[in-house]
Amino acid sequence: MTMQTVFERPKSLKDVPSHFCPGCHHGLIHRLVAQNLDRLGLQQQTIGVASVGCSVFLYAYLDVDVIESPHGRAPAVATGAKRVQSDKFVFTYQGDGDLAAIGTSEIIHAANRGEAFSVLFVNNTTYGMTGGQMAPTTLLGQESATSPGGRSAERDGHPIRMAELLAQLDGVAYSTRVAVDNPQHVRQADKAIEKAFRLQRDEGRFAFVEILSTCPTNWGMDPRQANARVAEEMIPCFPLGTFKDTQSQEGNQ
Amino acid sequence: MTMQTVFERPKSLKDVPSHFCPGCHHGLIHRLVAQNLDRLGLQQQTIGVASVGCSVFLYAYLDVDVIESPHGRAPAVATGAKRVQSDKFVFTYQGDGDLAAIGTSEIIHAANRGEAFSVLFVNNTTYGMTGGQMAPTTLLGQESATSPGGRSAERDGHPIRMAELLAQLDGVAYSTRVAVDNPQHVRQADKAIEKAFRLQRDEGRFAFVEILSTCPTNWGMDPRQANARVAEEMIPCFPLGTFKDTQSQEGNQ
Amino acid sequence: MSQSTPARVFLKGNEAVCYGAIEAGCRYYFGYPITPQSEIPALMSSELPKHGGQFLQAESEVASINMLLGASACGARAMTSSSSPGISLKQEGISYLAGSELPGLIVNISRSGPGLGGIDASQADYFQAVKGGGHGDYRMIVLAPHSVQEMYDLTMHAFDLSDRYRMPAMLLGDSLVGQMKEAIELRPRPEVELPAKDWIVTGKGERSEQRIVKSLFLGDGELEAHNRHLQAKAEALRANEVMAEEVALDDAELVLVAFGAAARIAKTAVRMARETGLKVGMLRPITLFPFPERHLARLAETARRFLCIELNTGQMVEDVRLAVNGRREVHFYGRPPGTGSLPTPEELYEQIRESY
Amino acid sequence: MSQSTPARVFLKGNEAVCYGAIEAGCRYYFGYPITPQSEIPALMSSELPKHGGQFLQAESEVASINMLLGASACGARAMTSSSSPGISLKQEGISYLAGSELPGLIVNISRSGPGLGGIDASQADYFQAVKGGGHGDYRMIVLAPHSVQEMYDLTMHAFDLSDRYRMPAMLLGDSLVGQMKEAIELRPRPEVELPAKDWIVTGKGERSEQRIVKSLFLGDGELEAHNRHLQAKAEALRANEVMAEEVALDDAELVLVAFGAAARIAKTAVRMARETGLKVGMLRPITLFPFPERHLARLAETARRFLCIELNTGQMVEDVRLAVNGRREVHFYGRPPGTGSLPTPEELYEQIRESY
Amino acid sequence: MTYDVFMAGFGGQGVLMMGDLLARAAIFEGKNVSYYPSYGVEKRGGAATCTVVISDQEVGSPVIGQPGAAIILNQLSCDKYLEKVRPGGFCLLNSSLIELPANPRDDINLLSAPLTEIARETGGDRLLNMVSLGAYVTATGAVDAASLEKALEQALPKRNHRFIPMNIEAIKRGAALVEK
Amino acid sequence: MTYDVFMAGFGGQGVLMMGDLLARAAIFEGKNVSYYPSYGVEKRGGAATCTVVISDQEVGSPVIGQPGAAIILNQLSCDKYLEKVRPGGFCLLNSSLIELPANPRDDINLLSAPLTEIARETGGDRLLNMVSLGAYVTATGAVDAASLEKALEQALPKRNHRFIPMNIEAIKRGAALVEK
Amino acid sequence: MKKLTIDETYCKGCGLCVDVCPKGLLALCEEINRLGFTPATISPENLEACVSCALCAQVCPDVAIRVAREVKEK
Amino acid sequence: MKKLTIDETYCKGCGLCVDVCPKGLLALCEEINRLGFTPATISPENLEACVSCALCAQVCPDVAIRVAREVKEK
Ligand SMILES: Cc1ncc(C[n+]2csc(CCOP(=O)(O)OP(=O)(O)O)c2C)c(N)n1
Ligand SMILES: Cc1ncc(C[n+]2csc(CCOP(=O)(O)OP(=O)(O)O)c2C)c(N)n1
Ligand code: SF4
Ligand code: SF4
Ligand code: SF4
Ligand code: SF4
Ligand code: SF4
Ligand code: SF4
Ligand SMILES: [Mg+2]
Ligand SMILES: [Mg+2]
Repeated sequence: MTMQTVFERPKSLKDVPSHFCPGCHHGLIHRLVAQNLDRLGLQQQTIGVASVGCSVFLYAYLDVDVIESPHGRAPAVATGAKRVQSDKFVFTYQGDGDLAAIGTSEIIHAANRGEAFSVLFVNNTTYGMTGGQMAPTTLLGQESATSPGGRSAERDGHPIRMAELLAQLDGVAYSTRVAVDNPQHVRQADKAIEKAFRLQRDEGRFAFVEILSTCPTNWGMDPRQANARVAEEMIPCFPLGTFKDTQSQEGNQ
Repeated sequence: MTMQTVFERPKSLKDVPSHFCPGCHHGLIHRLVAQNLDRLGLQQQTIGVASVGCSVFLYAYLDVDVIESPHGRAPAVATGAKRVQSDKFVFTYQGDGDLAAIGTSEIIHAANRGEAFSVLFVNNTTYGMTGGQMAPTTLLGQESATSPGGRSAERDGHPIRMAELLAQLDGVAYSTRVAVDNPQHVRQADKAIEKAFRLQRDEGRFAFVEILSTCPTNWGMDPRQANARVAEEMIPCFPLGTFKDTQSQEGNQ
Repeated sequence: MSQSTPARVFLKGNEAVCYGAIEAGCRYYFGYPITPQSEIPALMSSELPKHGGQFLQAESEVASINMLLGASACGARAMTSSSSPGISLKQEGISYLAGSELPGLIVNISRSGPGLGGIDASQADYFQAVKGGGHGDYRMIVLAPHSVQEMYDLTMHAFDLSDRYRMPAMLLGDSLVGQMKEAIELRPRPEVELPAKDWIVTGKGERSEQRIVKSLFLGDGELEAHNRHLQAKAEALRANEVMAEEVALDDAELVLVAFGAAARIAKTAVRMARETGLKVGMLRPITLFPFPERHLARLAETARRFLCIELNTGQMVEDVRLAVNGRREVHFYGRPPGTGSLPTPEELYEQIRESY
Repeated sequence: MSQSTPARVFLKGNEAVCYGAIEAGCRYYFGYPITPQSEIPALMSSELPKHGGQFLQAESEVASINMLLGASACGARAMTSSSSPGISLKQEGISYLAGSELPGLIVNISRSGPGLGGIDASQADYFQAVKGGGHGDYRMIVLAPHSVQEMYDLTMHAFDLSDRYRMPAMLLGDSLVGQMKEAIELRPRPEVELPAKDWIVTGKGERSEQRIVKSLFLGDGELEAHNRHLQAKAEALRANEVMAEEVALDDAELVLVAFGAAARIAKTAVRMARETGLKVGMLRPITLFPFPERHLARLAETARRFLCIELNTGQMVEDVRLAVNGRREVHFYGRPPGTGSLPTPEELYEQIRESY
Repeated sequence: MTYDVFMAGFGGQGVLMMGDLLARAAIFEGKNVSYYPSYGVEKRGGAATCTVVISDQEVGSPVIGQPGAAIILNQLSCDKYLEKVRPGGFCLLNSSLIELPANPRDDINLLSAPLTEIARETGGDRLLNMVSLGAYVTATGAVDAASLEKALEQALPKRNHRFIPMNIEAIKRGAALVEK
Repeated sequence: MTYDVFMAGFGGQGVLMMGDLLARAAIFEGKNVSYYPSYGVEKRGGAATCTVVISDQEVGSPVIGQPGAAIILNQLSCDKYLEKVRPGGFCLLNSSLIELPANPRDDINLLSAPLTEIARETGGDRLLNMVSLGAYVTATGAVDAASLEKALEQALPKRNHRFIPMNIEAIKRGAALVEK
Repeated sequence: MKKLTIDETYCKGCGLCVDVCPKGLLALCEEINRLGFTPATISPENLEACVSCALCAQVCPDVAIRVAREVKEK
Repeated sequence: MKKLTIDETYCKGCGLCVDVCPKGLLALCEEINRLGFTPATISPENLEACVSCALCAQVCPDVAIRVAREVKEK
């Protein structure tokens, strides 16, 4: 009888504790990214593009080359990077404040041009790093530092669904939404990221993976409540699924 | 026998010649705006928000109060204006460079919030004022100052369809595309503008009217060729029609 | 918060800005989250509706400044706030506000840079604020509070100046004055007479003349005349609106010059120096634009030397040198901002000894 | 355009920038249309592909500067160009370039402001370029061509300086030098030795150490040290890279100081003055940062008076005053930009007579 | 008279609340006060510090190079800040989480106590800051314990006033550490 | 020797092309030259002006307050610019579109001719600038007419070289206005 | 008042009205005017034939055309 | 090597692993550690019962769990 490892830290994930709050899904999503870099043998040719948000320290956890970009501009930075080093693997990792608010223009136009990089979009319905303000993705009724009494459709508009919106653009090869709140969802998220990465590596296509995520700290919940909220409140507003898939043409579910 | 006027300059349109190039549809679209302000009795309560492009001189032609906004920011300026003077009638008039490129973020979020103003989007597939560069709406294969050899999907992405894209957003009451290249289209455009204006006046809703337009100068065509191009090349890529209409639920044609 | 007997309340500097703004009649706030000014949008989002106003979180800093432009063009007292990187993004909008002669308050609770930098107290945005980080020839009113009370008072004052001169105004704070708490008096807004806003767009209504808010001037000589007009307003500010605090200057041989956080820390250092018998005073510019040039020119006649202290590598010191114009030595001590880099009073005291 | 015998070609200033950039090895251009620099993107879009490079029209100025950031981080010589309002929008990105120690060329064919202003030749972006329109303490290399030949030469030089100092560089032109045509020599790129780019991100490849391009520094004292390092680079520039043209300075009693378009026009005025026997010369700063302070300090010993001429209401004159430091009178003559407001040589000659 | 105190711990130990309360208590006593917080990037579990200055005069600098007193609640803060305390000053250390260095300073008045455990005994970890405050004010006399009680009423929202007695108890337990 | 000339008309009259050609011709003659164009906001039909300076020395200012010569092709430009011509200078006016003021200047050498009509006779409105240029260089001697021909070859794309003879003819027609 | 008036200070000679007139009544001048344009015109005979349908006016980008119709007086 | 290792320098006591273990084998400590957290633990008996399904590891945000399985040597 010997022991065989079933689960361990991926090689591309550095061996250091994270600064994330207890229960925050960012750590898990970092692990999935690292795991897919390992699986596809991409670590040595990867250029990660970090955004501004709780994931700004991407380079502290992923053992790959990283460019830090200004808030919201990761898709523009990645465009510049990938056009210069077109044989490298480039991805951005962005929060919902970053991508769906200040960076709206950059993501839409990078997607529309069909730039050859992959986007990981971590939607936790709030600005985590700055202390829980309302994001474009904040749910109706959700209390936040800047939506006292809860987000109101009247005053603030409805939550914006980026995976669906980007699926409209011709340059997008794959647009999907996943979650990581239970093992089954984690597995699906893993597959989605793999697919997105393959689309870049093998076909030079733009792919977009929206990942529903928690922010226990700013939601004012303990980690378990926060995890439960994903299924209870987020998924009803942000349905999981694939909205565009040029490979299988299975989109529009 | 006396003479009865069948057609004359609308009251809200000032009695001055325009600076537009011969055959440019901007002048015609200005006339339609003025005509609808007259028709709905809005002239005295209107705040127009001009953008930067060949239509920057909006105030020189429309006899209404006007705020000039920085390039692309008309929807943000209009948001500030309308929130302060919520009983007034506010519209923006924007070109495709202005709205679909630099101003992408502002139009999407104003639309998503469902701000109570109307947007006239003049799509002439180019940056008119600056001398005919490629816009996000430039057709595939179209020669421009910055797409030598014609726009290429590979390098520049596909033309972006704003009326369809904005129709996805919950805050939008009405999103439509019209043209003004023949009398019938002019009539439809007139009706679309009227409808958009009514939606604001009567229901405080956000409405979006995309108007296909010519730029003979930068297309390198004489006015008649340019006018013909609308039907021959633009409409096939930018189909006329209504993509969202919360009143009639007739959308998605 | 309007009340006749001023209450003493324990507040963060950032919170004091909000109460000052509301007391000044500001009813519209447009902003985008950024540390270390988050208390401002948070408080405005809950307070403004109580006063019939509106808080709107914009999709970006660029959108915020342009919402402010729209609201201001329509006659409202309105504001935005941000911190350094966000303020950089507002530069085009600020230039448009100035060019369109629109009032409006921009609060910069500045942080350390360049780039993403850090969130520590910094004065490295002095140049940007005072010389114009945006394009074109324009000036902006810039006020630099050094206490929570001033965060409140100067916010009110900024609105008044801004309206009077139809010029954007900036409150230039930093994470020290923004994050610290002190007990302050919520004084009622001073009564001031301001010119009527007979230029705002409202829809023509009964008017026969349309109104236009714009910054494009293409007629022959028009833009030059407009620039001369803007310049004349800046001159009027220089003539009439300079504010500075004088600390122990009467017999001072060494004059410290510092504003905001640096001045606040230096106050203790000056006290320490006086306690050890050094004739040291401080001039604290409260208005950074207009800059207290005349104060300095006057001091250059009596004092022996100047020591300028900043949380940067040397920015305001240029304006000090311009005012002193070679008549006295101007020393400089700067700490570039960053974690662990805020100077202590003890450290500044050492500098005083060296320059004395 | 690489060739051994330089050809003489009749070009617009804006076109010369493109050929200079390509000759310097620039292979990536990211930009957004704006007058009066449209010839640059137009020519780059047709020329770059011929040299194996890429032209990309971005969705905005903000996107352009960040594409440049990405390209530069990956080791490419890359550039963007715009004009005043667009340059304001790039301020955050420029601060990030500086903070991340990334080279890159930003061309500002500046126009008249503030706000939308107009498209005429202007020098009202001097402060923004030289003092840092973005947040934080940083400096940018700023070169100011006054002829089409210099538009070509200085573009090449800007790339070299930018790489050597790992600092963004700006070519600050205006619609005069951008739109005018002259016959110039397309000289081959001078050979210069530059440090290896051993910091660029490429994917780790064989390396075991990851590389990170960033501007966030949160460790104790880290950001301060980083700022000191940036400051040291600025000092090195001041020590080693100043460029200025001296015109008829030998016996000059009155020294004109002017750059770019103003200097170009003033050259004729100086000639007119000399023809009437006035001892007038001109110092023309070619590098605006680093500024020719030492030149001016030296001239302050021999000349009687200075006359600074700018197409604005007074910006560079502050740097002139700082350098002269009260030793001589510094006069100023400025024409704020706008349609019909470009000064003529005859007009400047009159000013010379008045200041003489 | 001027008191200045520096407080440090990790997020969740109530460092900022502790400083806020002390400041409010001093204001009740008519003093001039400044309170200056600072925190790391972590939203939870990161470092949290603050400085409170209490004075009869105008408060100058809200930051102090060598504070006259310090309250240090965890190891990291101890490693970093113990040396900063002004010679002759007072320092309270939470021995529940801190291992004292081999040669602790002998030029200051050092009080090391298992503050976390005491808090836990009193009613829960959350009371750590109250225990600490009780010890500090008793050792230095910066404010009256009674003022702290008034400050509690003001600082806590009404619905939490029922916890005040427990907080007072904790303050007393802290005070007892000094008194004994 | 230095020549400077200011040219003005509305868009479509070929003002910029005219300046460009003159500059190129002077370059062929080994001169230093600057050419500075400017135009209004209108893309078509708006104002278009340019200044060309030709010199044996380094060219200083590319803009001139009082040009030594002017070519003025429409009424608006005449109203605005006629007065700027340097006393003793030369000015060519297109009488096809310009009504001379009651008291035209008598301190300059004024040549008024129906340039548009002459162009039309020669082959079309488009030749207006060539007719004008012919008159100007003949009157001032700024460059040789032969250099203009060479410049045409360089400035026009190959496929348009077949139009060169017609352009030369127009230049000659312009020259004839002066010679006669 | 005429059935059709084309204001020469507005017309830029784009020809869109010429193309759209169902009766082919409009034409552009041969020679450019002082503004540099060849404005649209209608001959006296054609004016007679005009049916006041205003299609020309509807497509005129420069709103240079005014159209009136004969009505019986009541 | 153990079937399950929880690294206390990584674990922040969020409890997600506790909730997901199909056999309910994991628990959080009662008292906070030096970092201020109550880390997850598994008792020796529970370790025996662990089926190495790694569901706990799959959901651990801090990648604090390492899982191994007993295999027959070949
Ligand atoms: C230009 C600019 N504006 C604002 C900020 C402040 N800021 C830092 S992170 C952040 C948002 C973080 O939210 P999100 O992108 O959703 O990431 P999360 O922290 O939730 O993962 C903001 C607004 C900034 N750094 N730069
Ligand atoms: C920030 C900024 N960037 C660029 C410009 C230059 N600019 C003026 S108009 C314009 C685009 C015009 O195109 P469009 O919006 O399509 O309007 P059109 O002229 O075609 O009607 C641009 C890029 C500007 N004024 N400001
Ligand atoms: S603040 Fe929210 S998003 Fe950020 S690390 Fe904490 S839990 Fe995660
Ligand atoms: S350039 Fe194009 S859009 Fe602008 S006025 Fe001329 S034809 Fe119209
Ligand atoms: S009104 Fe009708 S018939 Fe008459 S000219 Fe116009 S289009 Fe022709
Ligand atoms: S459509 Fe209008 S502008 Fe065009 S030719 Fe006819 S009348 Fe003239
Ligand atoms: S591996 Fe499976 S059985 Fe074992 S502790 Fe984890 S979840 Fe429970
Ligand atoms: S899921 Fe991970 S971090 Fe959370 S309690 Fe379990 S082991 Fe600890
Ligand atoms: Mg988020
Ligand atoms: Mg357009």
